[in-house]
Amino acid sequence: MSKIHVTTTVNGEPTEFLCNATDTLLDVLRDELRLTGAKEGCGSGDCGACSVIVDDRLTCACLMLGAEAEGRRVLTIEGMAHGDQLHPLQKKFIEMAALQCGVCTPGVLIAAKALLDRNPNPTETEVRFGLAGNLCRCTGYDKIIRAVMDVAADQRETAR
Amino acid sequence: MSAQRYKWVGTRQNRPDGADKVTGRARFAADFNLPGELVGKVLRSPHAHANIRSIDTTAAARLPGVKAIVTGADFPEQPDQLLPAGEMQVNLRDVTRNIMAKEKALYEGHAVAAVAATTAAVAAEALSLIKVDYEILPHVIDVREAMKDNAPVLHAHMRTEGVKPAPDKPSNIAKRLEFAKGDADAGFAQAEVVIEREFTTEPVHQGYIEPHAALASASEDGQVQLWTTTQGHFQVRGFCCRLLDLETAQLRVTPSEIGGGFGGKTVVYLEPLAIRLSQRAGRPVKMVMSREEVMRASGPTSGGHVKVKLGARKDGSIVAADVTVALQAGAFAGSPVGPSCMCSLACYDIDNIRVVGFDVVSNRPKVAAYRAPGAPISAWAVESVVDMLAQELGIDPIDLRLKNAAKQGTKTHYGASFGVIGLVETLEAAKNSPHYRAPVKPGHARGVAAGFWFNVGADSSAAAQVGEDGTVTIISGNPDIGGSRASLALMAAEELGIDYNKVRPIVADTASIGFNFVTGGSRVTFATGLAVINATRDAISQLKARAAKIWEVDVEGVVWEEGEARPSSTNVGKFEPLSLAKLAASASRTGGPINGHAQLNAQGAGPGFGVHIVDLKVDMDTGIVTIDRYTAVQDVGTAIHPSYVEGQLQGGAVQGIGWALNEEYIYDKQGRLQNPGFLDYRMPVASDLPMIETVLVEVPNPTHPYGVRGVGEVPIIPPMAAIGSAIARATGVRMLDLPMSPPRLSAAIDAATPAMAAE
Amino acid sequence: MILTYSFAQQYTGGETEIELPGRTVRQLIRGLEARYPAIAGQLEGDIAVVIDGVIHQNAWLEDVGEVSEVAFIPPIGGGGAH
Amino acid sequence: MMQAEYRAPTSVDEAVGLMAGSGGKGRVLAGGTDLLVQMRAGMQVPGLIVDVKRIAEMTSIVQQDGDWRIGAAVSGAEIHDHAGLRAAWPGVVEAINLIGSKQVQGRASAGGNLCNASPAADSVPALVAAGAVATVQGPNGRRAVPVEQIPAGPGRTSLAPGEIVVSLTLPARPKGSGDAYLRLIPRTEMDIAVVGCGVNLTLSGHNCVAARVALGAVAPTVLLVEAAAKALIGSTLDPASLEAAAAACRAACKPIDDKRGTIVYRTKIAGVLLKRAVAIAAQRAGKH
Repeated sequence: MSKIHVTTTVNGEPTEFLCNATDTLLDVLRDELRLTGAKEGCGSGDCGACSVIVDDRLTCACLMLGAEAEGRRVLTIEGMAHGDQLHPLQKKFIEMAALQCGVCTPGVLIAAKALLDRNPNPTETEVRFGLAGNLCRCTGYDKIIRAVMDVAADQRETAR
Repeated sequence: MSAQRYKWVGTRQNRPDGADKVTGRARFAADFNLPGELVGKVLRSPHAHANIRSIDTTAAARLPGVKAIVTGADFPEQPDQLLPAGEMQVNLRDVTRNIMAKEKALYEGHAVAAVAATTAAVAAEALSLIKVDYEILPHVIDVREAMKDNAPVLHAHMRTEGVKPAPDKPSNIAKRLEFAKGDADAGFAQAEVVIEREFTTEPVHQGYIEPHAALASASEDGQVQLWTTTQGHFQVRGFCCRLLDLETAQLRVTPSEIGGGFGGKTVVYLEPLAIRLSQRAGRPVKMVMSREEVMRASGPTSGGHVKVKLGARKDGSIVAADVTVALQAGAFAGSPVGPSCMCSLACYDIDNIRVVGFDVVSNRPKVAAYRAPGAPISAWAVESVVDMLAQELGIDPIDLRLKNAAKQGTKTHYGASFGVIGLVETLEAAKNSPHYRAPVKPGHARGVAAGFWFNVGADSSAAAQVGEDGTVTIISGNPDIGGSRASLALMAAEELGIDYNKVRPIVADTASIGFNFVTGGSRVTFATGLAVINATRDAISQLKARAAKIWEVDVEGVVWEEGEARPSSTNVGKFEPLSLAKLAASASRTGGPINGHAQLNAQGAGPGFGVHIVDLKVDMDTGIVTIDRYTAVQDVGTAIHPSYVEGQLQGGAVQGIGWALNEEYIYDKQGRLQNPGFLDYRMPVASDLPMIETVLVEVPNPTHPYGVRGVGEVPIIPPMAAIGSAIARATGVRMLDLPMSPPRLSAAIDAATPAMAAE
Repeated sequence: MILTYSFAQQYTGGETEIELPGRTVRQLIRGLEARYPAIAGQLEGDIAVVIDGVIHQNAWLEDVGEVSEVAFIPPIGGGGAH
Repeated sequence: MMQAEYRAPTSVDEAVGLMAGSGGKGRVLAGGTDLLVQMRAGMQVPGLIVDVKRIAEMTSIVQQDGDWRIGAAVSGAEIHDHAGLRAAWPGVVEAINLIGSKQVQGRASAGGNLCNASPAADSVPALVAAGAVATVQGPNGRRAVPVEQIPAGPGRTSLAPGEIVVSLTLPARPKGSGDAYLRLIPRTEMDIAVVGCGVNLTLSGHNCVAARVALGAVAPTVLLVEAAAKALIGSTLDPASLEAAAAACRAACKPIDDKRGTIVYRTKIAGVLLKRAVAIAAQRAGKH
């Protein structure tokens, strides 16, 4: 069986790749496109370490086939900063020590961005449920939740 | 928080690896690739206990794309000899069998063969073509079942150590330990209240999000390179060299960024297999475990059975204690039963103590270290009974602990006496915390528990290399999991008197720095920190010598202050201070490069104590527990980077909350794990939790220049008993078995209140 | 010099607290071995030493004070906190 | 080793043709949140993957004559964002939105949840209680099937070879109606239901005049519990009627002991959830 040719957009860049029908988007990102920021923690959608945003919807790259990316827009952690400017969430995570080992961090940041893009004024409960699909074993989530709430508050302040 | 004593130590600086980790640039083990690499996969036993009669790999070997196959026969037999591994001692004879079964498969998931092939699909197909002839044997999973006389025996050669006369029959009990102080029986005779209960815990997994992964490249000349995710690349080197007959100088191990370990990455699984496959295939081999493999084949911590009997006077003084701890070691001997026994009663000054421990094998994956190995299991039981005493005697649970608290000079049941410790200060801080002073909300209940861990020191090496512009690279050899690079850089900046951002800490491979013991036991900030301080001081003494040369004065006439060499007094002469940058720039003319080194076996890691407070409510209809408020109080010695210290307390507490409420290994009748994934191995998610408040108590460790105590282990110890005690106070039901999951708690509530069950 | 209960049961006839002269841990161990030959070799591997409340690992040559409490306990490590 | 083929048809007819021609090796890919996990575990080895997310009818939400037709492949996140549907059928929308995390919601669909035929599927009890009807198309044309008739057992459906579920229709209902879905999970998220309970009822004044009750995870398929509905209909949802309905739920349970719960626990919880779900549905129906 010949491979499938897929034309898509990854982090704003027109991108083409070849994949097998059963290759997941995560396989393609990591092995074909060498974008290893999305991590495979479980391969079953239970940890969120491979979170990406596809056409403005948060998803796990392990729960989507590479072939399904045809004509879509994919955002990975590698596309979150603008040039040499970190996204406010990225900056805040460093400042507030919202990571320890850092392996869940790319997924958490993508999920947090997806959350704030839709809900700029979340309650703590909304942040907690918004990030419930992202397992973190190091931090107990406390500093992650605080960092996301803090960025939301900063952005509201700037918007005023 | 202590007043500002230092310029950098105690401040919250950005971590040096922060930008890489928030952008996806940081490379974890599975992110490494080499040209021409093959994919390695492991065939695992579907049986909990079986003799391996034969393994036929001929069909698999014929499959196009298969480049190498190894089985137990490819790894040399090893002596019955102990080596330290993170926390526990491991037996080489067992280690070689754990990485790859020889005569027997001892648990479901036990590796029996491994393949290297051109693609993952070919490797998977090759595994399906390997024929293993198993003779299925009766198996045993539960620790108490495994201790019975008629239990299936895992190891025919195993005789229980520590009993007299030495047994002549094989047993699953590898070892019996006993600790005693005073006379327990006499102590109970003085007691006015005696409470005795039996508790159990299930094995729980460390739950690191990054699965084990390794990339090996063996050359034809015998040299090997290995990239892996580990808490100790020097241990990996040591293990692999022993298991594969390599010389240490031939094997260079580079640690990747590590995606969590918690003790579980102090041993080897894939690494020796990847090297052997690479040697056989002549190409690099990359191996990555699936989550299912992580759950089935890598070490959880022990499940246990703990019997506790405490006797007290009516005034609350505990006069006698009797504790028996039986821990599952998994398929090979070596559970953390020693530390479990020693920690069980370490928070208390009790005159009459007996503690007995058993190390028991069963058909489960071999346990690995997990945060304060063994301590949470015995503490769950002891702290629960202490709370029952408090209830029985009508004494506040913190006051009861204060009355019996271990202090400097208290002699423990394992023989040692405590030096400077901060348990009393920690209990008092808990009592004065905003949380404990706040009233318990209606419908909620509060629980409290304490915990103790020794903390360790051990071998560390470090170097401080001064660059031509006066910036400094700090080289250490401990994988940084929780921000230790930041702590090391803070201490180096403090010593050097230069800006934190002028110090760059890196973690070097095994060929680039001297030996370092594992990142574990909460030792890095303490022991490797000491090595970094000494390496930095070595560099400073060289800097002072260069200044002395330049000034043509005795070196005693030079002091190092605020990042520059200064004359120690006006008697020395009037010289412009020489900054680090200036001295660095002229280094070549004054004697060559300036590099500091230090290596040591750090002794005197200060013991740590913690007290946790939890408020929760119980849905009486469903048994669901909701944590409403949580506070972790701990003596941390000195918090070098307070944010990461808080992070240790918060993360440890939440792992304990998971252990308390939902995490467990569930086996079917065939001894097969039923929940080998994050869906049904239920670790806490963000929405399960409140903020985790922290109170950092600082009773400096007198054996460290900045007073550091290890902080990472203690916080996983108190949560189970704190939550169990709050549940007892909320429902009137004292839970004895972990986890206190909704079905179990509901059943216990219904059993205690038959009227509700009938409803 | 202090031995754990089970150790003492096996090698010293139950004696857990023993007074011995010596200025390093190794000298103490030699003294103990002279008194209890069965203990030879048992205190060198799988064990930690607590000198006046401070835990030492592999502390064979560690100095011991004039009046010190030296306890031999099972080895301790740690799980790793991260 | 056979590599699977991937196709993304743009019409239902084309999709049905592909499925019918796949010799039983075809699998429909809607959200994929079950299929991909099963493929990874080796439980599914499809020869042909038919991605239905490029078919307009299967990816749209339409209101027609008071009925709501939800394309079988519409993701939970899109359903969540549909204010009209959320107002009309809050219980159904909540149930669909309980399937997995936010990440899973970005993909998972009600059609996939139904056809995966898990007894614990969150959306199914709510759909059954709602009286939802599935539009099924196969080589022999279209037919309408009540949702409760689609699952045939764990992992099995009553669909004929080549048939696919195109959409789910929620029928118009009178004023004074409300629905609710509750499930019990050990954590607050990311778990499979230990028990799920969907309730849909209509009130006239204080009286319950119509009711449907469905339970998940207590039998090989989602159960429509008519006895429980009967106990509610004609009552004022007074404690005795609620207890009778809860008892009917408990009596209907035929659960198993497994890693997620015990027989005793599931049976008990079925009654607890019934009462709680009725309270929410009644409030939504306008009960004060």
